[in-house]
Amino acid sequence: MSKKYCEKFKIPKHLEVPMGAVIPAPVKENRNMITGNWRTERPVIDHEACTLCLNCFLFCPDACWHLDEKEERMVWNADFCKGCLICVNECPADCLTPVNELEFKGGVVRLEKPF
Amino acid sequence: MAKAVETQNLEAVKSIRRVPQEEYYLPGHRTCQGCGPALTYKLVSKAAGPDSIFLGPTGCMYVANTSYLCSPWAYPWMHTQITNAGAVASGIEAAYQVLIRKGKYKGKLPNIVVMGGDGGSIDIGLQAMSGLMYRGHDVLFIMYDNESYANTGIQTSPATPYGANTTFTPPGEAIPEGKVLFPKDAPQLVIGGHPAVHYVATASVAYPVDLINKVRKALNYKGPSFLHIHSPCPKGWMFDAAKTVEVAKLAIETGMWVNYEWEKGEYTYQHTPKEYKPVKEYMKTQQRFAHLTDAHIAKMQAFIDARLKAPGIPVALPVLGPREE
Amino acid sequence: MADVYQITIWARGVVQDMEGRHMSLIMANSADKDGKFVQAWDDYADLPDRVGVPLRKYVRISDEEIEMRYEYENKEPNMVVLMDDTIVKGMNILWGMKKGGVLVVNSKRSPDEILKFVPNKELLKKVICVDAEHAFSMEGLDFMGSEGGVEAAAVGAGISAVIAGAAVHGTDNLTLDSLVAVAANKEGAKEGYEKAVVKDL
Amino acid sequence: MAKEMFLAGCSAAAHGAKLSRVEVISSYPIRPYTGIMMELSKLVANGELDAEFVHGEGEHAQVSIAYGASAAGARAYTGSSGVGVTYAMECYSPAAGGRLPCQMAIADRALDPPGDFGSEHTDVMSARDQGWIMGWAETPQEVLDNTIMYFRIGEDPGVMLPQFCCQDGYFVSHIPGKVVYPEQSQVDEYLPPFKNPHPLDPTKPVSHGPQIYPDQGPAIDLQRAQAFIDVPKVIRKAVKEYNEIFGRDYSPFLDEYRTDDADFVFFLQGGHARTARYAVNHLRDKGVKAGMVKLRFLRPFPTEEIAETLSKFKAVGTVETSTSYGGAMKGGNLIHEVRAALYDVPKPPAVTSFMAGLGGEVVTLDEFYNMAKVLAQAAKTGKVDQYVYWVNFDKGV
Repeated sequence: MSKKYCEKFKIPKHLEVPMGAVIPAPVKENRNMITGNWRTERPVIDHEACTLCLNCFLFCPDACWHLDEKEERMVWNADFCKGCLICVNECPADCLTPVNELEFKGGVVRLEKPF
Repeated sequence: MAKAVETQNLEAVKSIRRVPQEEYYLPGHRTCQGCGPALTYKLVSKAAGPDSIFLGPTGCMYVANTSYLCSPWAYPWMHTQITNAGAVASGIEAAYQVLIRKGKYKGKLPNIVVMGGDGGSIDIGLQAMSGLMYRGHDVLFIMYDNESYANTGIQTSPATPYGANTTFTPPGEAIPEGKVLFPKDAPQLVIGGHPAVHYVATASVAYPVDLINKVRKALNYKGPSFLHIHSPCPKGWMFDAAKTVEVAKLAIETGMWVNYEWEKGEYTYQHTPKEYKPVKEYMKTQQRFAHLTDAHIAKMQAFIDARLKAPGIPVALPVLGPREE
Repeated sequence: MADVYQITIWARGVVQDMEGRHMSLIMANSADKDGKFVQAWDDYADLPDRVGVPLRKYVRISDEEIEMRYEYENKEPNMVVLMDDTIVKGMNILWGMKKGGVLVVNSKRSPDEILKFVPNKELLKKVICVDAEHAFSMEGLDFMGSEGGVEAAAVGAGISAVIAGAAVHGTDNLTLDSLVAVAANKEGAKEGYEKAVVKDL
Repeated sequence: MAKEMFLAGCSAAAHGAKLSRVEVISSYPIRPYTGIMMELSKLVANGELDAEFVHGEGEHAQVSIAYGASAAGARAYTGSSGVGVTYAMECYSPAAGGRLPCQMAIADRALDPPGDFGSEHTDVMSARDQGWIMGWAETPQEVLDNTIMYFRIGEDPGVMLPQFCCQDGYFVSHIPGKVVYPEQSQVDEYLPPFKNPHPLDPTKPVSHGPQIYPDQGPAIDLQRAQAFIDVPKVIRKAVKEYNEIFGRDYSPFLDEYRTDDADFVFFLQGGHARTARYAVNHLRDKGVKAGMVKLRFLRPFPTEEIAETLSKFKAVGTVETSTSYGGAMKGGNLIHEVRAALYDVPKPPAVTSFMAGLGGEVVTLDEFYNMAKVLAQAAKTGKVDQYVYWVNFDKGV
């Protein structure tokens, strides 16, 4: 008697899902979810005025501010900063200024789809 | 049966400078600009460190974080139903107890942390959470409180404050204040009936060092502990994304939120202002309260005044319930 | 199958969700008033929306019954509308567009300034910029129309009417008269039409 | 040498779990499965079984605890009956979709209302589409054997699926029978320790259960469908090896009884098969060519085997023991699947169904004789008058 239901399914590469939808954890950043394109304004830092109080580092929900211990300055992550501007609001030294994203040539993300 | 399972000991952080630089809740998630719960997640992850397993019951912190087959967590993480985080965590903890005992897992017991929203903690998830607390599993249950079912489009939850405009409690002619009920007291639900619990605390994203230390203290306790973390939601509470921390701070300054610890029956309070500002100052920062009249705000003030007499300790509602009026 | 004119609207999550949806609704309504067959919907996969996330809303307009339905997205947009100009950097906004498309942008900037950020501008025959004077704010927002709920606010009461008015320059499928008739912000629709900066390529 | 014991189905399941060295057990009381957990709790209390015994706060929690433990890499065991099975419904799909094998021992019970503690398969049958392996045992011996076999099948690296290991409440669960008790060393040889290929382990972090894009939905469904197409091969091997090591003679899917030259057969699953065997014997004594085919797995459903086996007969009567209100045949579920499997057979038998064994009602020998009359008539004419007979209520039965 012939088997009339499909015996071996072929799933196209772009739709492949690991067994049980278990995926490896990211190591440094989740490159599959770039969020830099959420930004309408970016925080621009005045390193002279920065006191390294670390408020921006502490309060950023997207972990986009880090202290470069060697250079002794704060480093900003343009790929993922969503532009919430909590850092600007919480900066006691007033060293952060929001500037419209189109003022900058760089920081282009240009995704095919929003995710 | 004797349990010779080794647990971890996490050091307290003394200042901002000592907050770990390492991130375990990594950039690249679909949470809102200025998301309070995301900030909570980041700080809790820093506190717990890499030797941890996190569980995410359905809610914003599941859907926004794992959208489309990717995830921002550097440690093992598992989705649970919104209903059963406490139970799945119990299963994982029990599994580690037996696997370590049998020598199948070499290492200390991982920190097992549930990151539940208000719905997944004290509404539909309450039964499983209570079951976990009662049975005494070595799990930290965190309720990141954004005061609504935010993922589904801001619907009322038992943590939603009186007077809030949500998509299930819209203000209208017949019900002018929007939400008419006062919220459940989450820490009291845990403290009030779970003898295995020795540590319950509230924390706020406005005070990250305090938050980190409370997480570490909770994890160092053997057995279950509960943290209730105030996590403002720009979308749901309708305030500008840059003001998440500002709003959280104002909540403490007006008495809308109280940071306290309950350790083996003793209460201690943190960040209490010398003088409380009127709740109106807090409420006017958020569009969800924009429709309220002075009479409604007075009702909220009365509720807060009564609660501040003994924060953390249950008090009778100073205002009539909706069925009594 | 008949020609279907596809419009894809890009908006910022939460702060522009309602305006974006209103834009799709008034565009579809006005074309319907002109006797066309129409569809308008939110991209379901973009929801639940988060503050700031790029969101898509869609319109389809045709002279005949539109038989494609339930697809999540417009695969070949003829017109793309950006309710916030910075989206031009974040997305391949002309994704799927065939040659001869139209770009409508809510911006203080000129079409030339916007085009600097469009690497595949050869697909475009026209760029329209209009300054709808929009400030991102939580004030006056209403979530009730999201997730298939009922629109509580008057449809097209805000900047959507202004941008839609400007978009009339880009296609015969929209007429100013009908747009003014269906949008709550009637003056806005006229204003948008008048102050639009149009550049033919 | 293997010893013999006199065990009810509940204790047999518990000892099957003990022999399988389960590591996390989650319990919640409901009759009639409760005895399984009573026995297991004693084994844990006595130190005979090294496992974590977790008292769930309900069936929903029980299944959650079990699949959570499985995600961490432990062999997990739980169980339930009746409305408990349906209360946990939400948790079946995450366990199966997450490919987290764990075992749920079921002693069937009718659903409410009214409050009825008798056996009926509807409780777990209503979860048959959740992606769990599912089958019934006829005797305490088969309960014990199935418990061990199911772990082996579900934990196969190509399968990785949870299992419902079912027995009829009271009939099997509460009536003791002789059980040949396997040696622990033999079970250890047959059933290696559980290895989750992607455990929740901080030394190699993974994320379980992320959101997917709608396009990827069918791919996940296909994966599970594929797993169920692959399971039969694993079952055949697991049953064959079990028979060899423990000296049993289970067929993988269909247990046939006196079917040689049979005109018609009773087709059923679970405990009533015992009575059916006696009925067949007595019918044969009277010259009636009756037989019985017992189904051992409802999921995966053995379509080819059914087509091949049942097409040998002139008539088949499914004895339902479950309900499918408003279904295609307006009676039970088994007939749907049997008729679907027989659709392409050149000369299919006449198939009808008997609504018997509902709400804990006993299916008596007399009832089997009445069913036999209907089937004998169908075998003679080659067609059935009705698709469903409500036994004791319908004409002729």
